[in-house]
This record gives sequence, structure tokens and C-alpha cells, in this order.
Amino acid sequence: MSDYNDEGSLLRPLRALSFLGRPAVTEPLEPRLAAEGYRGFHLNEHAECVGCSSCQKICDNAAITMVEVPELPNDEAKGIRNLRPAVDYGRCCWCALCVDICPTGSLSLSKEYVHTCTQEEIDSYFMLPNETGMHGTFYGKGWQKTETSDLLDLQRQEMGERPAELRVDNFDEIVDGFTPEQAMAEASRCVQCGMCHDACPTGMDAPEYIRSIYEGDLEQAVRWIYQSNPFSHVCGRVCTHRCEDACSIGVRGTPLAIRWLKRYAMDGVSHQRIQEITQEQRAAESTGHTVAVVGAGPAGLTTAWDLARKGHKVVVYESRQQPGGMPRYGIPEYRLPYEMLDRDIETITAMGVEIRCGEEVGKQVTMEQLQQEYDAVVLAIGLHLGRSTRIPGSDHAHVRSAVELLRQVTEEGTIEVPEEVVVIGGGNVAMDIARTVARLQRQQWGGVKTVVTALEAEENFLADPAEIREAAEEGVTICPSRGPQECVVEAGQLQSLRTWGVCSIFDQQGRFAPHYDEGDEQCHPAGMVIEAIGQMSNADQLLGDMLTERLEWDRGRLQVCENGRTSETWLWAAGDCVNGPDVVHAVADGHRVATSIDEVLRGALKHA
Amino acid sequence: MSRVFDELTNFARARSLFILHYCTGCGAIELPPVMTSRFDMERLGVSPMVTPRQADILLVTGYVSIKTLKRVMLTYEQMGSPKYVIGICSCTVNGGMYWQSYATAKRLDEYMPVDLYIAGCMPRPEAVISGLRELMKKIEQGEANSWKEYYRNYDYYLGNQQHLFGDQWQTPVDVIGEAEHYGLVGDGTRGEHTALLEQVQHPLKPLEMRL
Amino acid sequence: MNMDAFTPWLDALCGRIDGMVVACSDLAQRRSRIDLPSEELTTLLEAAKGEMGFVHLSAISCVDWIEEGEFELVYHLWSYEQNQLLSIHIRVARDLGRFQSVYDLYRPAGFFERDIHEMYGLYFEGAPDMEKFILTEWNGPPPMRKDFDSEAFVGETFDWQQYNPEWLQEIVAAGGGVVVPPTEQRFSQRKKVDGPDWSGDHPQAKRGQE
Amino acid sequence: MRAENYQQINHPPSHAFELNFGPNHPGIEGNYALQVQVEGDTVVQARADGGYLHRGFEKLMEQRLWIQNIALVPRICVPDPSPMEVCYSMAVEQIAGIEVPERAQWIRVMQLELSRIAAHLFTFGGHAATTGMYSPMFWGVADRDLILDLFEEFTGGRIYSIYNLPGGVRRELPEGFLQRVTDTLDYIESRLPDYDDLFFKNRVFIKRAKGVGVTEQAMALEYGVTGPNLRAAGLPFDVRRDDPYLVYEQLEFEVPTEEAGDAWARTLVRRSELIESIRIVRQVVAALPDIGGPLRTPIPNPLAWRVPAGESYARVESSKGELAYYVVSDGSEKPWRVHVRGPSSMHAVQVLEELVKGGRIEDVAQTMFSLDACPPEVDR
Amino acid sequence: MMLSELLLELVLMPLVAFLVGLMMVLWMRRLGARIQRRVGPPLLQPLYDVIKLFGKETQISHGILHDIGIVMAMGGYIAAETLLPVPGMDGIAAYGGIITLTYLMMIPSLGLALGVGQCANPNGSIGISRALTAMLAYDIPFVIVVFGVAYHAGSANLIEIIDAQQQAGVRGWGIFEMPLLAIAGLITLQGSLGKQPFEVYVAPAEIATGPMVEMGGKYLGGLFVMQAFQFYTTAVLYTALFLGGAESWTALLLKSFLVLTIPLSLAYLFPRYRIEDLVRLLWKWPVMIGLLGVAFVL
Repeated sequence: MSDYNDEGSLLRPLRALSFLGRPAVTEPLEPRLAAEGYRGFHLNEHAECVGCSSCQKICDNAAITMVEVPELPNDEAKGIRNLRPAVDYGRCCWCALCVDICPTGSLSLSKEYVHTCTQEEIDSYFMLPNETGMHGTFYGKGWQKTETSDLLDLQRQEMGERPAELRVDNFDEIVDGFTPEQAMAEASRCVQCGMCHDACPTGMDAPEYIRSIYEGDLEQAVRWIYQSNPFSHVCGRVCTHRCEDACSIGVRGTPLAIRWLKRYAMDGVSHQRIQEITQEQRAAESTGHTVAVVGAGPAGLTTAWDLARKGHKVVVYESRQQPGGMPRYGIPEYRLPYEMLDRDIETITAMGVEIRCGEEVGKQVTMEQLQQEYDAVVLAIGLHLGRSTRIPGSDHAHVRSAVELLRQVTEEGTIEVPEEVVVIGGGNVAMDIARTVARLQRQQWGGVKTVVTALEAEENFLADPAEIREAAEEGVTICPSRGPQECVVEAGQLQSLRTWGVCSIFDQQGRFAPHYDEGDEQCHPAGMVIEAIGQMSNADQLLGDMLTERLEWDRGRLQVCENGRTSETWLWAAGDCVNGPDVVHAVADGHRVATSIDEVLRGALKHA
Repeated sequence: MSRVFDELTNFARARSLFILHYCTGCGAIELPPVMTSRFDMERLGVSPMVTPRQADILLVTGYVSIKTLKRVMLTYEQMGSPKYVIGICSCTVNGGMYWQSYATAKRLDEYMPVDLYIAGCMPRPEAVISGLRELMKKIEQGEANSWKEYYRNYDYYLGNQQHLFGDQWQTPVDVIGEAEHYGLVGDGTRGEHTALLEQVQHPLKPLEMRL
Repeated sequence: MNMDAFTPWLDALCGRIDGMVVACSDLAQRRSRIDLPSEELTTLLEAAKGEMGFVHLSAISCVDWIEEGEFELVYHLWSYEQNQLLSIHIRVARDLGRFQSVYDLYRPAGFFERDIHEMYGLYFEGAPDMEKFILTEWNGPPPMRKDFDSEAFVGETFDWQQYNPEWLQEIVAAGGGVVVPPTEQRFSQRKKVDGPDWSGDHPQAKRGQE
Repeated sequence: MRAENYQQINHPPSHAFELNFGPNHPGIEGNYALQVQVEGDTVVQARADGGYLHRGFEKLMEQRLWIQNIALVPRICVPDPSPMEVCYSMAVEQIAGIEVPERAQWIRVMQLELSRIAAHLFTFGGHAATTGMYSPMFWGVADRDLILDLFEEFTGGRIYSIYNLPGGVRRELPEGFLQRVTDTLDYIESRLPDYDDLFFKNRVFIKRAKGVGVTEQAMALEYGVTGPNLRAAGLPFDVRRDDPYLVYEQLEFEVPTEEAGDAWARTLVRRSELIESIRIVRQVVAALPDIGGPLRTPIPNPLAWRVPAGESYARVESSKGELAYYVVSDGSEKPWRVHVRGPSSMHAVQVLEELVKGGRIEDVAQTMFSLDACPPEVDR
Repeated sequence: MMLSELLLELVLMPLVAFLVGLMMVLWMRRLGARIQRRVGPPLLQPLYDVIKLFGKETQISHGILHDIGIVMAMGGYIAAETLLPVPGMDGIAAYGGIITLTYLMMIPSLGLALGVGQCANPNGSIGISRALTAMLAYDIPFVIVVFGVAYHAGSANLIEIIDAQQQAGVRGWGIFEMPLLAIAGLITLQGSLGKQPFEVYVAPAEIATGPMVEMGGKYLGGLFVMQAFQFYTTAVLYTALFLGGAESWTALLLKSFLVLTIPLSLAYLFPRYRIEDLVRLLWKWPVMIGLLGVAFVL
């Protein structure tokens, strides 16, 4: 240790003269290669980047501009935008937070660090990072996202649900819903990219309501939700959540549980308060126009809701005893408690929509009457008939259609099921009926012998993976890649379903032409075979022959313009009967049709 | 003959550059490595100088607070021509990470002409060396003439300075006089801002330039 | 050192000084917080310095609670004897704009008070030097006050680079271009959204029209 | 060009005159100014003038998200940026109640101590240069650069590491890194005798430095002197030991002191601290392989992270002295208030003014550098 | 000797001095670079510097005295060169002698003082007052040394001093004949070159390069040239006084560079003294040693 009182020496410094004979430590003039993990100029894998602009949000230097690059793919449904970040090096501070937050991991920093320019070339400070680097030479990747540095929470909050053994013999709702902590944690994962909004058929403001949930303001969240969806309770439970497919967090992790967050927000606000909130948007005065809606399903009621909101008088005709359409008659109660559906409908009727249940168009009232009584008529009759496989024996009385069976369960509360049931089909309806039957079997027989056969391989099932998993948990046997050949009937009794293994479903042109392995034959014993291979509508009776003739049809579906208007100026059509089955599409359709009708009616008002 | 002489001076100018040792911002921390043994800029004939009179290069190392910018302007005007300005770091280009700060000036080129920018926050010594070499190349080719721009567009620069420092702003250097001396009076030398300067100009009292 | 004396002393002090509250005292973490009516500050400081050896004024922090209309002054004291940090919180009315200096007790206060004066405009009476130090060329309001909007000032005062590089021109020619400028996505500046716009058409319909 | 083109500045006819040290002056550390009244060679009055490096950090930090500030804080003290980010992170962690994984704590210690070594090497050079001896500066900065190479390797940046986040550190150490740390430390230790020969045992330098800028202990305490400068005045206080943070309690190190309180004593204290820091880093290097576990306690999505309402006063020992962050959160996405208490805010203003007074012109620069005052820390 | 030949020598001698001086400046910078563990400037760096400085467009003068001062500073040395005998060229050494040379070597400092005084920069003023004080400090031992050597040689004529040494062979060199004076001379050399530890009047960190503070362009160039001359003059003078002059240019360069190496490399190892320490030191040690040396000689 040095001593303060040491006077030092005049000669000791002379030892440093030895450096006259030692080599210099100077580095060569050319720039060295930077270390691994150096934070140099940006790189961006354009093929991986989805243009979510999270990098822009984390950068408070305002260094990142999102630029639209037309040549890149843009696919809202998949959550891909053709936006790419451009970096202003007159702002950037090379903190690499943009890299660490990037949901896709496409951004990184390179080992390149030399850039000089004159005043005239100052534009070079603004550049669009690509895969190679700022000057076209790849110096290697420097700072990249690692597991530690990743700022995003990629894992979804586990949704609590009742275990299989508790749920298999009743129709109580399966999922528990988020606790406030879970909802908070889940909401905090959102980077507010808005991919969900773009992908949602009805354009729900998911980023906004997620944000409101995160801020603890559930009422505000409800406001945002009702901005675009009157079937909020329904969609919070059974939506097909296209939003989650597009979620940019889902690129590397599990997407946000946007549907469950909506459910959380809706459940968190009292029914009465929701009605008060929704009344905020009711038009102050009536327009005096009247609109009839045929069918009280999501599409019809959404149309009605929108129009009522804008001051039109709306009457909804529903042939069944209760409103709700498919959500009520097609979705089993363990997924969607009817109480929730009732709440949504109450909210809609509170807006001034009149629903006349049990009034079947074509019977109690005709289309002509509607045409004369109302300024506009909306057809939202849905798809309530099951398609049949038309295999031998499928005309047997115990070969049933899934939609009819589900409807029966709803109407009657329960039905009798045989000990062994086979379901044909791999979609959500097939799962719904299989699980419904499984519950009934458990109630009636004490055990489950339900088999689901489908053409598709398991990974290609149209049903939600969660549905398949839950079905399996509940004792349903899944037999993928089985092509139904015959419902074996012996002595008038349905014995079994005979199936062949599937080699391929589509031919080389991509047409539906299943190819079977005839050696792989199985017989699934069945007291009942349920077909769940698709739905169709039957509007002939409803519309009447004349109208049916005048309208345009394509493969059984009504042809409409992009606003939902048919070739008849007073008639619009919306929902499954136009688009095929999907609740959130139906809602979107309802909005579109309502907007179109409103415009036409207002235009008429103006002209008059 | 005069061309040969010009070329000789440019050749020498490019190889002998005195940097003004003025640490205006955080980029200054990478200058000691540039100066010292590891990167040794004396290899290029670049050495630090302590006063503006002696220096050729004004190295603006990053953000300049408005307070500093005044001094930088004084310094710049006192440097002998030909003089070169290098703006290093992000902040000299577009405000850098302090772009929302009330205290810093955002774009150096609004206040003085800049010959070269070196990107980085802050640029590594190697980048600074590369920048210096780039500048040397430009000087040798006779392309680094930004100092002439200051005389030709004095009104623009003065206007921006007045905008930031107030209408009373003046420096001890008579820039227009110098412009006339060099024959560099251009369309932008005089204008409304120089007119304003003439109005407010008053003899400087002792040490008033301390500010 | 007499480590055990600290807590009793603190407790006793509460009895001596009106309105003094020991908000929390964590001896293991060596942090204690005291809330105090502002007029009792000198009494407490004198006691702390004289009795417990709190000779080191680590900092004086000022916090602008604009909604309450108050400045909070936090005196962070350290005792080299006790190895404890004492944070004394007082509140001063914002409108009043003056408070008494503690320079007589703690010299470092000279710097901190001067700093608070130029940054918040809170004048300290009895301080030797309240002249500007950092902001000598600043004519605006004290910038650290919450009601001074730095960004608005910057927006009015400065211009930004208008880059137009070749690659951008090419993209614009191909139909693309700048879509979201950085300032639109400042998460730090996100205002709490007022809620959806009920009046207009459904957004989906609007998008269809675009 | 003739002088007629310049307006004459007449100086007052007095034997006492004013000298400006800075802002553009090699005798000033950074961009700072000292207005000095001189009579003969003696300084009779000195007044510090700061703000040249003012960026309004505290205002900026109130405008940015909690995480965004991480990029901002290291810039507050350029020569020794690491304590800034660690201290800010610690303050936020305290408010948010985040536990930092042990491994991250050890790595932080390594980062802090490496930064201290680098800063001290830098200061030695600067101090020597003020007395006209440039070789130690050339050596010191070049050797410091080897530490910066280490920083570049494990943090991705030479100067501004931006390596810490509230909750831990951002990246795992690269492979073989600890060995390279050991090698670099070995090298720096092997260089110490050279420094001793040239600098620490240089009779002329010792003569120059002794008795310059004396802070006696009473005066040091009165003026709020901290860090090495306080230890040079004989008070063995070190935040690392007496208000310990991270894992300093588990480490063995001395708190070196000197009695004299002058420039030379301060230099000696720094030299001893350099050696202690090397010792600490060696302990960390030895311990790190056995300390597993995560590097970071995850924090919520930074775009939405709201730190619960609260306040904290985090202190660390930077190479310059006691560095503290007072952070107040009102429970929103952004800090309500961040107050940076840089050690230099004392050293570069009141202490410097006081020490320079009565001294000589030639010692002004030396006083400032020996105090290791860091202007950006004062200006913020 | 022909007049034309003399005139040629009078032109050539400063020119050669200038070129060699530039090499010496380079030598200094390279020495420093070596000690500081770096590469150092390229070969022609001092020349580039000078050309660049003289080629600056802006030449700020602070008045006529400023100009004259610089001219004096350079002119003093140019005149001194003509009095310095080098191999093949004696110039007017025979007429001037060592005393004149001593006086001429003071002129630059005075010229500098004149010029800097005009700049009205306090740093410059302090610098120049320090420079004059330093000159006062090193001139006394310098005069003693010169006196001792002249007395020993019995002549104040440099040519004769050199001749005397050369005739006596290596052992007759001043350094062996008068070692004490040689040591005193070396210390004085350090002082007169103004190198650490006696570098008080440039002192960048204290007074921002003192006299040079307001110098730019050709004025700074003049100072650079002056430094080159200064190196040359002092080194060659020391060689002449103590190392037996030189018969050939090779020997002269070798000897003078060797002489210079000592103060220049020491300059990188020490800080500067305070001005009063410098005066005390220079009045104490070299004067004492010098006087002792003179006593021996006497």
C-alpha cells in the first residue's frame, strides 16, 4: 500500500523509459469486429416481422416510424401487416428495448457500427432495417432477444375449469372465468398492436377494452365492447376468437385470451349497470321508420339493436318460443349458460327492440305482409337443418342430425340416448353434440360410450383443440380419419356405423374427393348415429314461392350485395344463412346490414 | 501554379487536423480513447487543441444544451477558416434521445453548417476514427467547404440563433465583415436577421462575453 | 455505536414535536420516514443533528403534487453514527412559493435549495445564494413544475429533420409510405381514452367504406 | 484579417482579474465552468457555473415509462454510468417489491466494480494531465478500454451498458467471459507497478498534489463530501459496507482511508479502491459459477407496467461518492418524480468553490479532477 | 571567404536548421508516443502542421505588435542559427561568438511577450509572465555554464571551442572535461526547452496553453517553427559546448538527437512544477552545480 508520507522518487519514473523498447498497444485503423451481442445498427427479418409496431411503442425517443411496404404480404386474419419499422438514427439510443419487446423476434441489432455522412446525405440517417444491414454488408447479428431479455410474457394465464369428473354429468358451465389477478396479468400482456381488431369480423376494440380492464375500469371496457357487439356475453364465451389467431403475442407464445377477458369484463359489471351504460348510446328521438327482422339470432338481433339505437322501430319475428337462435338452440349450456344469453337479449330489448316469439313467417305472417307493413325487412333465419351423409341406412330413424338433436335438448331439457352413440363429423357442432350425449349417457347409463368419427386427421379437425381435448377428458372417444360407409341396420334396429380409414380427403385439384383404405374397416356399435357434417337453411316455405323465385341463390345460399341487400330493394339478409355458421360473423353482418338500412332509410327521409 | 499550391495546402490540411478539445456532450467520453494509445488519432495527424483559435475541427460531441450552444457558436466563429464541423451522436442530427427536452438544441445544422456526421449514441472510437478519415478524404478533395456556407447563408443561421437565444444575441465576431473579406457574400448573407442584429448591436463591455 | 438508541429517540421525539408521525421505520433496511408539519422542520433537524448525529444531508427532494396544490419537500438525512437514513417529509403550499432555508444547519442545502428554486420556483428564505445556476439562460417557467409541458415547448421551438431518403421515395411510388409517425404511438404520452364514440356508425361499417 | 473587424474588448485596469475556467478549457472536467477571481497567482474568489450539460433528465423521466427510463439514466454520469442504472433499478425494485435473483445481484456487483475500476483509471489519467503529465492519461485510458471491452462483451455497449432492468439484468454472461475478466484483471494488476513508477511514486507529482484542496474531516462533513473524497479525509464510510445493497455484505473488502484530505490523499484512496475493486471482482468471478438461478424476476409488459404508489431512496457508492435516487410513484405507468442525487452536485459546486479559494491558479484544475467531479451529474 | 558563399550559408543555415528542427519535433512526438505505448504521428507530420497553419485562410492579428512579436520570435532564432557553426558551414560564428548567441536566444521569449501582450487574453498574460520568469530562472545557470565553458576554452568563439575539443579527442570533450557544467547545462536545457517538469508557461490545464492561447494560423505556425528552431539551436549548442561539435552531419545529427532525447523523454515522465518551485530549483541545483563546475574549471 502506498504511504501518504512517501515522498516518492525522481528516479522511479525513469523506469517508464523502458516503454521506449516495448510494443505499442494501438489497434489497427480499420474498425474492429464488435463483440457478440453488440448493439449496433438495426436488422429486421422482413419475412418474420408482422408489422405490429411494438418497437415503435417502446421507443420513447420517437425514433421508429412505421412504413407501409406494399410488396409485403398483408393479411388481417393472420395478423400480418405490411408495415415495417424505419429507424431514425438521429433519435435512436441503441438501448435495444425494441429488440427485447419485439413479439416476433424479427428485430435484432447488428455488429455494424460505423456510419458517417455529410449534410447532403443526411437522409441516410433514416433507414428501413432489413436482413443485411445499413450498408448492404452483413456484419453478423449482435444483440438478439434472449429468454432473459424478452420483455414479453408469452404464457397465457391458465383458465380455471372444473375437472372432467365434476362436469361430465351436468350442464353447468365449465370454465371458471378469470380472477381479477389473472385478468390483470393477462391484460398486461397486451402490446396493443390492434391485430385483433383488424382480424375480428366485427372489429371489436379489443386493445381498448383490454387496456380498460388493465386500468381496472371495467365499465369503460363494457362501453368499448358494446361499441361493436351487443352479444357480448355470448361472444365472451363462445366466440370463435379470430382475434386470438391474429394476436402478435401468439407468434412466439400463446395469444392473449381476448375472449376470456371480454367475459371477465362483462361478468364484472352488473347486468343493470350494463343496461344503463348501453342506454347511453340510444338515439334521443325516433325516426319513425319501421323495420322487420325475421329471426332472433345474433345477426337479426344485432341488426335490430343497431337500428333501434338509431331511433328506428324494429320488430323481430321468431318462430320458436324463445329468442336467441343458434346460441340458444345449437350451443349446449355447459358452454353458454342460457342466463347469459338472456342477459344479452334483455339488453337488446331494453333498447326498444320488440321480439315476437312464436310468430313464424310463412305461417302466422307472410313476407308480403311484412313488406307492406315495414320500410325494410331483414332475413336472418340462420341454418337450422342438418346436412346428411346420405350413406346407406342414414334414413333410419335413429340416425339423427346434430342441430336438431341439440335443439331438442334445449327445448325439452333432456332426451333419451342409447348406451352407444356414434357422431359423424369433426367440427364444433360434432363436439357439442358428442359432449351433450356423453353427459346424458352418464346421467342415464352411468357411463360414456360416445364415439366421434371424422374424415380429418386429428390435427386438422375443424373443432377447437380445446373442445377436442375436453371431449376426450369427458370420455368421448375420438376416431380421426374414418370415412362413414354405412349405418348397419339389422332387423330394423340400428346396429353400428361401418367406417373405412381415410387416405386422403381432397384430390390433387383440391376438390373434396375422399379416398379410402378399404382394408381398414371398422364397425362402431351404435344405438344412435348423429350426423354433424354441416347445416343448411330451408327458406322456401318462409319466403313463399314467388319471392324465392325472384331472389338469387347460389348453392342454397341467398345472394346479397356487400351491404347485405338482396335483389329486392326492401329486403336485406344477414347471418349464417348468408355467410355460413359463425356467431361473430353474424354479429358483424348484422352491423353491416343495419348500417346499410339506416343509410337507405335516412336517404329516403332526405328525399322526402 | 496556384492550383499546385492549393493542392499542396489541401494535402497538408487533410493531414494535419487540430480538434478543439471541447466536450459539449456525452459523446466526449469516447474521445479520450480516440486520442490515447488504444486508437491513437495522432497517427492520422489529428491532435487536440485547447483554444478555438488553434483548432480546425469543431467536434460537437452529442447534444448541446442551449446554454452550451451559445458557447459553441462563439467558439465556432472564433475558429480560423477553413474550419470543419463534425456532429457526432444522434443528438446533433435530430435531437436524439433528448428530443423532448426543453434544454437542448435539436439540430446542429440549423445553427452552423456541418461537414460530417458520425452516427452512434455514442459512436465508438473506431467510428470516430472512420469519420475523421472520411473528413480527411473530403478535405483533400477540396469538398469540405461548409465554412463558406456559414458566410453565404449567415442570415439563416443567425435567424435560428436569434430564435433560440433571443433578439439581443450578438457575438464579438463581425461575420459580415469577414464574409466581405473572403469574398463570400451571398444572397443569404444579409437579411432581416442581420438587420435586426445591426439594430441591437452594442459595443461589448469588458468580459461581457462571459455571458 | 449505540444502535438501540435510535427507536426510543424517535418515539420520544414524537412526543416532543407536535404533528410528527413516524410513517415507517425499518431499522434493518436503515430507512425511516417521518411526516411533519412544515413549521416543525427546524426543531426536528436540530434534534436529529444534535442528538443522533444526523450530520449528513444527503439530499433535499422536491415533489410537485399539483392536484393537492402542494410541494412536498423530503430531507434525506444520514447519520454516520447510527447508520440510519431519515427521510423527513413536509408539505409546503404551492401558491406560497417560499419556505425557510436550512442552510444554517446543513451547508449542502445551499445547492439543493438553489436547485429547487430554479426547477420549481420555490424560494428559500435565508439561503445565501438563490441565483440561477443551471438555467441561467432560461426564461420560461420553472421547468420541473408539473404544469410546464416540456414537449409542447419543444414542439413550438424546434423543427425536426424532414427525411426523404431514396428507399422511401421508391416505396411511396409503389403505393406505400409512412403510415404511423412515431409521435402517434407514444405510450408514455397515452391519454386515458375517453371511451368509444357512440354517436357515429359502427367502426366496421366505416372501415368498409374506406 | 485585421483586428478592426473585431470589436475591441477592453479589460479593466486592475491587478485583480477574472479568469474563466471553462466551459471550453482543458482544466475543466467535462463541460463546466468556474469563474475565478485572481490576484497574482492566487485565487480569491471562485464561482461555479453549471448547466452546460443540462438535459432536464428529471423532467424527461417523468414523461417516460418506467422501463424507457433505463435507457436514459446511464447518460446522467458519463464516465461512470453503471451505478446510475443499478441505482435506478434498485429504487424501482424497492417500490414495486421485486426481489432480484441472487445471480443477478452478483453480476450487478461485478458490473459496478468493473465500472469503478474503469472510472478510477480514467480519473488518474485526468488528474495527472492537469499537472502536465500526459503519459498516465494515455496509459490509463488505454487500460480502461480493456474494461470497456469487457462491458461490450457482456452488456452489448462500451459505455452505456443499459444492462439492468428493474428485476435483474438483461442477459446471461457470454461463454468464457469470467476467464476473460480474470485475464483483464491480471493484466491491470500487472500494470500497477508501472503506474506506481510513473505516477504514484513520482516525486514531482506528489509534491504538486500534496496540500492541494485540503478537506479536513470536519469541513468535509459540513460540506456533504462523500465517497473517496470523504475517506481521504479520514472517515471510513462506504455505502457498500455501511448501508449495504446487493450482495456486498457477503464480500470481503477494505474501506481504505487517508487522513490528510488533500489531492494526494484522494488519489491514494482511489488507488487503494482500485485494488479493492479488483479483489471484489475476483471474489465475484470465483462465486458466480456456483450461483445458478434466473437472471431476472419478470416484470409485467413494460408498455403497461404500473409501479404501485410509493417512494424509495436508493443509494449506491459510485466511483465519485454517494449516489442516490429518490423515486416517487403515483401508481401510474410513469414515475411521478425521480430525483438524482449525484455526488458531484456537492463536490463540483460548493466544495470546489471553497477549495479553490485561497489556492493557486495552477491548482484549480487539479482540485477539480482530484475531487473527481462529474459535471453531467450536477446538471442532469 | 567569399561574400556570396557567406550569403548562401546565411540562407542555408536557418533552412537546414528548420528542416532538422522539424525532424526533432517529430522525434519528440515519436518518443512520447513510444512511452505512451502508441504509434505516433507520421514522418512528415510537423511539416504538414506548419504548411497547414500557414495556409489557413483566417489570420487573426491583434495588432502590429502581435505581428512583430512573432517575427521577433522566429527572427531571433534565425539569427541565432547563423551563429551556430555546423559541419561545412560556419556562417558568422566567427564574428558573433557565444555571448551574442546567448542574447539572441532570449529574443524569442521577449518577442513572444510583446506579441502575446497585444492579445489581451489573461491566460496569455499569465503565460507570458511565467515564460519570462522561467527565462530568468534558466538564464542564470545558462550564463554560468556558458561562462564556464568559454573560460575553460579560453575563447567565446564557438568555432574555437569546438576545435579545442576536437583536437583533444573524445576525452577532450566538454562533457568529460567539465562534467559538472555538462550536468548543469542539461538541467538548464530542460528549462530552456520548457519541457516537463519545467513546462510552466504552456500548461494547458492551467492557463489554456498560455502564450499560444490567441494564436491561430500563421502565428501558431510561427510558434511551431520557433519550436523547431529552438530544439535545433539548443541541441546543436549543447553538442558544440560539451560533445565536441561534429565533423560530419551524421555525427552532428546523431549527437544532437541524442542530446535532445534526454530532456524530451523526461518530459513525458514528469508533471510540471509550480512556477516558484521551478525558479527555486533552477536557481538552486544547476546554479550550484554550475558554480562548482566553474570553480573546478577555474
